Amino acid sequence: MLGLNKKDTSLFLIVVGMTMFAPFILNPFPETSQLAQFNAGYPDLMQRFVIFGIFAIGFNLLFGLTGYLSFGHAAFLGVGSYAGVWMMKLLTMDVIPAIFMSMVVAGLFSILVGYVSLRRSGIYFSILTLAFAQMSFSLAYSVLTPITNGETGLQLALDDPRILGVSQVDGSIPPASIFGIAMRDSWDLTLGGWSFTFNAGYYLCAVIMILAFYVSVRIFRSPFGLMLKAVKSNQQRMNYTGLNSKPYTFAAFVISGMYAGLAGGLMVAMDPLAGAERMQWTASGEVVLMTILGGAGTLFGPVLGAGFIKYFENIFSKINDNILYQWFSGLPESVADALVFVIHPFIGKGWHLTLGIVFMLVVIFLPGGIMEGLRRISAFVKKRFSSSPSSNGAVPSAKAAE
Amino acid sequence: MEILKVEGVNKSFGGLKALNEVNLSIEEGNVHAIIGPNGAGKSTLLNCFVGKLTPDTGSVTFMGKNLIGIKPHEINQAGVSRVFQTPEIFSDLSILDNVIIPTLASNDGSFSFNAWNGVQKRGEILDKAESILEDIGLAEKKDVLAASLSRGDKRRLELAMCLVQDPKLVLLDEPTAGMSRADTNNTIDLLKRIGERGITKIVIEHDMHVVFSLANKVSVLAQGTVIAEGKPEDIKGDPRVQEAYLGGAHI
Amino acid sequence: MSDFGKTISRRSLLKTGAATGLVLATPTIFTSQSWAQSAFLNDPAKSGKLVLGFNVPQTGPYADEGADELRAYMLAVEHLNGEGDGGMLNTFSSKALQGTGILGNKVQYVTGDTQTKSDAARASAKSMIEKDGAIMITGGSSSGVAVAVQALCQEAGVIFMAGLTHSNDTTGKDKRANGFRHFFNSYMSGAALAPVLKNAYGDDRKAYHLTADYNWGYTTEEAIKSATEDMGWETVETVKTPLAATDFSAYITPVLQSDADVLVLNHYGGNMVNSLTNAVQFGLRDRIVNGKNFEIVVPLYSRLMAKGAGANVKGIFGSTNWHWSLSDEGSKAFVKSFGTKYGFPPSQAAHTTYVQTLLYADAVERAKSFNPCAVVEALEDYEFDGLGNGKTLYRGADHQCFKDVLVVRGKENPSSEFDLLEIVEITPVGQVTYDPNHPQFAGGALGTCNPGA
Amino acid sequence: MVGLMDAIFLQILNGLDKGSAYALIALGLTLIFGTLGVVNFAHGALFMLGAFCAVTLNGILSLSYTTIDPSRTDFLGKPLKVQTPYVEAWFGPEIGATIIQWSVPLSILFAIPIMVAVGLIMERGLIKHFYKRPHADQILVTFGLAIVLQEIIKYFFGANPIPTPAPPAFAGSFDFGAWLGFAPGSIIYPYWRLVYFAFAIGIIGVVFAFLRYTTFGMVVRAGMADRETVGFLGINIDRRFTIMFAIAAVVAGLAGVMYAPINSPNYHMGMDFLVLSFVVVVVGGMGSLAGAVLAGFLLGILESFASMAQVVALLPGINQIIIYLVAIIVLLTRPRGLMGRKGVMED
Repeated sequence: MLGLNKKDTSLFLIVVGMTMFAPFILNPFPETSQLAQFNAGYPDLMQRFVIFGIFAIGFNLLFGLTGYLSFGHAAFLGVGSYAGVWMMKLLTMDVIPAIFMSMVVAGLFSILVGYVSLRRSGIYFSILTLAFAQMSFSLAYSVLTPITNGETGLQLALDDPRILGVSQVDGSIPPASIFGIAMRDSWDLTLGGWSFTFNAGYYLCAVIMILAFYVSVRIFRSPFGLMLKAVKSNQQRMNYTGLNSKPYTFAAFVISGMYAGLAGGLMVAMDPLAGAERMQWTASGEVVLMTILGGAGTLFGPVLGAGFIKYFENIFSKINDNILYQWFSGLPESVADALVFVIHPFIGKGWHLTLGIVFMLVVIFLPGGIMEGLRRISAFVKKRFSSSPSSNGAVPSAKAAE
Repeated sequence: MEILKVEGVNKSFGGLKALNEVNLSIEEGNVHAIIGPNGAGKSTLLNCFVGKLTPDTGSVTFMGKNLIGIKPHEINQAGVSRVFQTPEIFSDLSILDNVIIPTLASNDGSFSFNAWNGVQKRGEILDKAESILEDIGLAEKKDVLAASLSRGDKRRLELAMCLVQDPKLVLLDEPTAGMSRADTNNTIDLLKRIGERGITKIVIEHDMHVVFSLANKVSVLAQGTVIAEGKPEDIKGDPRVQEAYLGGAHI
Repeated sequence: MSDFGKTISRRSLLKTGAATGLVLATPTIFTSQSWAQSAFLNDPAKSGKLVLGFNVPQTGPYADEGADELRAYMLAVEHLNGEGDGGMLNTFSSKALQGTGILGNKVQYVTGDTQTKSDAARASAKSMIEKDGAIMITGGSSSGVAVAVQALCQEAGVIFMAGLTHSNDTTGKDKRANGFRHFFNSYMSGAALAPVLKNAYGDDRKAYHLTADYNWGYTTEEAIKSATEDMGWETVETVKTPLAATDFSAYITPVLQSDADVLVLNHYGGNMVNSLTNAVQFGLRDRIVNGKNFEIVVPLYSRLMAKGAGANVKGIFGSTNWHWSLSDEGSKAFVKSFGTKYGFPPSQAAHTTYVQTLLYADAVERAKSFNPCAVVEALEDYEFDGLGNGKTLYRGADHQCFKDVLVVRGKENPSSEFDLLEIVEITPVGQVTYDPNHPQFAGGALGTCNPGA
Repeated sequence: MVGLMDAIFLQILNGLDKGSAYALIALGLTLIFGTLGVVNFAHGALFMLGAFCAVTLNGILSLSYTTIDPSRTDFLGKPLKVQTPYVEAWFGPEIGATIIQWSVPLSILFAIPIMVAVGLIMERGLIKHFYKRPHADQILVTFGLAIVLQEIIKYFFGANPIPTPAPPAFAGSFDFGAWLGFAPGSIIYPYWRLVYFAFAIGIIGVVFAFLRYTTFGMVVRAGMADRETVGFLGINIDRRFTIMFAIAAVVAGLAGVMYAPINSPNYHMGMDFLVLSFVVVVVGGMGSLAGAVLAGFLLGILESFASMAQVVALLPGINQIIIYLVAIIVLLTRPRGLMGRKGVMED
């Protein structure tokens, strides 16, 4: 279907299903239950899941396929964001020009950075990309303040021109929208104790992520994608096989930069503010972590990794002692106190600690990331429940890695 | 007809002269062996053919085309393929992918942005790749990771990767190094079969058994200079060669 | 409520236009959030719960300040719900709050981590609004974050009660109708400090500014520069220092070579600690230039940060919003309940966030509605007393509080680890008041309040 | 009023000082990378742990007992609790106070065993399992470790900087101006910073001498060049590498101890230095010890020059980006950094 083989088609359908039904999947607990704290089905976080999913998919096209570890990809996301906000300030609150411009500007910037950085490989490449991103961040934070609004971040104002739209409606900035549907419009569905929110902005992001995912599958399976894998596998052999690895990596770099720009454009379409911190090295590091955590080089792993980290950041950081006491309200006070005492360092302000521990555990025990974990589980289940003994376990299959 | 011409090639590393006024002429269709003791400059010479090294002076021309200063991938596109001393393959890709890549390279050129349609849509490429795997007897393992092959199989795979490109000239750097006698014989057979395709080959070898089973011309390299050249049986008896191998070389 | 009827119906119409098509096509169990009968977002009467969002830095360099803010918030919630000793409720000039929650609703809260990053702060605030149904967001420990979250609350339609934010922009060019600031600002620091500096150091001084290279630094430099120049000082040089700088030696040594006799450190947080420590290390305070003792000034002091600089703060002037050693009844009551609960005195960040929470609750009580537009009206041009800074006005024109400002100096002989600053002067409010159109606050507009529905 | 030469002289001093910290951290990073082939993102955390060794010893020495002084009151109006450090009670107030004031130099002795232990536990417990893993995995796991370490420190010490002053004997500044015959006071430099520079030079010298003149060091250097060959000789190179890891940890830790008085330690100081140190290592050339030291001082000095008002006036923002700009220029003109070897970390 759609030019994909059977296995990819089913993966694609799973992804479509997951994104379309995300409001249900992410809100498994009734509103009133204590576990509702773990629900993630609210618009902002759902949008973040798919936007960072796009960012990670794009990063994976570079890192997962070619093995070139860019430590400065957040710069493209940041530059894309600025371009998007400027479009909304100058042109219109319709998000299409903003998103389009984000991709274009990020693409152009990645042509510049890629052209220079790809002259080196290995850690030298990583440091070059890091250097570009840190320079972008530092300058955006300080001397470029007229363009970027520095520390605060570039935001909309009531007196923006918006030549194809309106500057303000009744003293308010008009909402970002697409064909008149505001990104922040939501519809609620209440079923018993459950409440599900369907947000216009989320569905726009979700559709774009599905497209982005589809494009990435096509690239993975194309001759171009095969060449990128060859870059990672053995660049020397590649050159002696009559292939010029430079334009391949360069093209992958620019495509992946445009994915980052797309993610940046969507971020400002959902929430029209572009802060300089999204270009800092920690932000670049975050997408590296997402990709590796999910499973670099796999089709869907990076999306899972992105979801995992964003879930931690947004859900764990909001758990406080008060909530813990509510959970343990059924227990004797001394037991509850003891439990809260033990858990306290890992929640709320301790979410970084928990995240650090999880990173270490995943890397130590699951070298292939979350996808490896899933594969092991499914292998275990198959082994456990299949009637015929496994026959092909010993032969490492190339397809297994995807 | 002369396919590769080497004239007055010199190459030094620091103070060490690795190649000294090397002249060589390879006839089309020949299997030309370059032999010589360790450190004679055989691999250095080969590296000068494929663009890995640039000679200090001298010229290398392939079918009338200058090869000096040309990038490795361009040399390959011109029709020169190389098999390395330790197999250079795409270890973490499947065997089939390992052959598809060179097939695509000779079909689509050194760069082509086919990022949309899957490899599966390219029937002619797949057929060609699979048929070469048939030839070398790796067809059943085509979905296996290349890294899991035995050393001998890896070398055969690498050879297949070169042959599938229908090169005009193949450079073989010690194709049987480190192989058992049986594997060596298999490889010789394979190379002989390929010989039937009429591809010109340059073989660097230590193993005289291999040289004499395959080559129809031999050049002897010692201390960076060609000291003898001729038919295998002539070379066998040449005193200079004996001297280079047994006495003169700095062992 | 009727005052806002017009705006609301107008909004509803706009929304309806966009949403009708979809709503008609969906089953009746769907209710549109944007045009339900509820006239404003997250109405506690609808959801049955009253949630406030406390959005403070819990990770990153300002985590300790964030932690102190959180303590103050929890204390405020206790007092609003009638627990504890009532704190400033007893001294507050408005008696609308009775310790029975707000409008009879028990106050609940959620907490989040701003990470001192605009993006993270907005994400956290959004989750409070979207997921937890927060009706008001408050907190923050930097101006960038405050401005970003304020803009978000304006767009979303909830009230934002800013925490520690000192940049002029928060109630200047980036002001918003839904946002309110109790904390003082750069201009006020300058206006309060200048006369004290003139008394202490004379009116013939040459000042050298080191300024953190971001928005807050710029406004503070401008404010201090213009205030000191007005009284006769000369500004020799202003140098921007990178936010990421940890070692300021390269910026301090040129001071040695200028003929400046005063160094103004427009730095906050870790930057302030390091630049001040470095300046003292380089012996600036032992120098005599132009026949005068070399002096250092830190426009914005914070006790938590002063602690990081240790003995280096001794004798150095600065300004602060509030200090626990104030002896008015409100401050005493707050220090007592905070100190009793936590064992140490509150910081100025804790004070401003506590007061903001009370002010919000009080405004709701007086307006008898949670509707943000009603709250805005209740807060605008509201005058109150008893919350620690004397008589205070929440000016309607820019949503900035006008109150006394403290000029403090690092104490020579502290009696405890909290006793680092001494109050030199309580600058009366009249001296720090400015026109809403003052050039340092020019540009931007409040716009109209947004009830989010 | 004073000449440009003085300004340049001062900035060179500043640069050397800043460069000392870069060089020490980069030296340890390179040792670990060169010997173990591991990219250690937790190295900044080791520097931070060193600084907190100084903080901790200061805290231990300041452990106090409480007496109540009814004549004074605390902030709640209750009788003031007066804290008196035990050391002051035991040794008398003056000697006791002096001991506390000298806590930073004393911390050197305190930090060495701790950093050795941390290094050994880290290498044996975690890093050794990552020798054969891709660099990306090493980065991820050490990054996770760095986060965990700094969060633990934050949990116990808070997020605010903690003042850790140098002994009063080192307060004040040395007057280079008077010494060199210029106007007194024109060029002054704090004693402690001079001590830091001398200390860094000393440590670097010791490490180099150790590698050059001991058998142990020679084996390690040989191992850095070609691990397999050394392994063939029947030498247990792994154990030596473990020891090298501990040494690198000690170098980073001592750099942190001595840095504490210069800037009050806080829990994220390691991360602040980490990225810069990586840039330093790469500019120096991966795997080259001398390169790391050279690049550390070079970048320190360039950074100081770039902060001069005259330079910033010419190129706004240059002080923010100088290190990265230099890194780009160096890497484009010298593909393997200033002194890098071929083939290291290029795949």
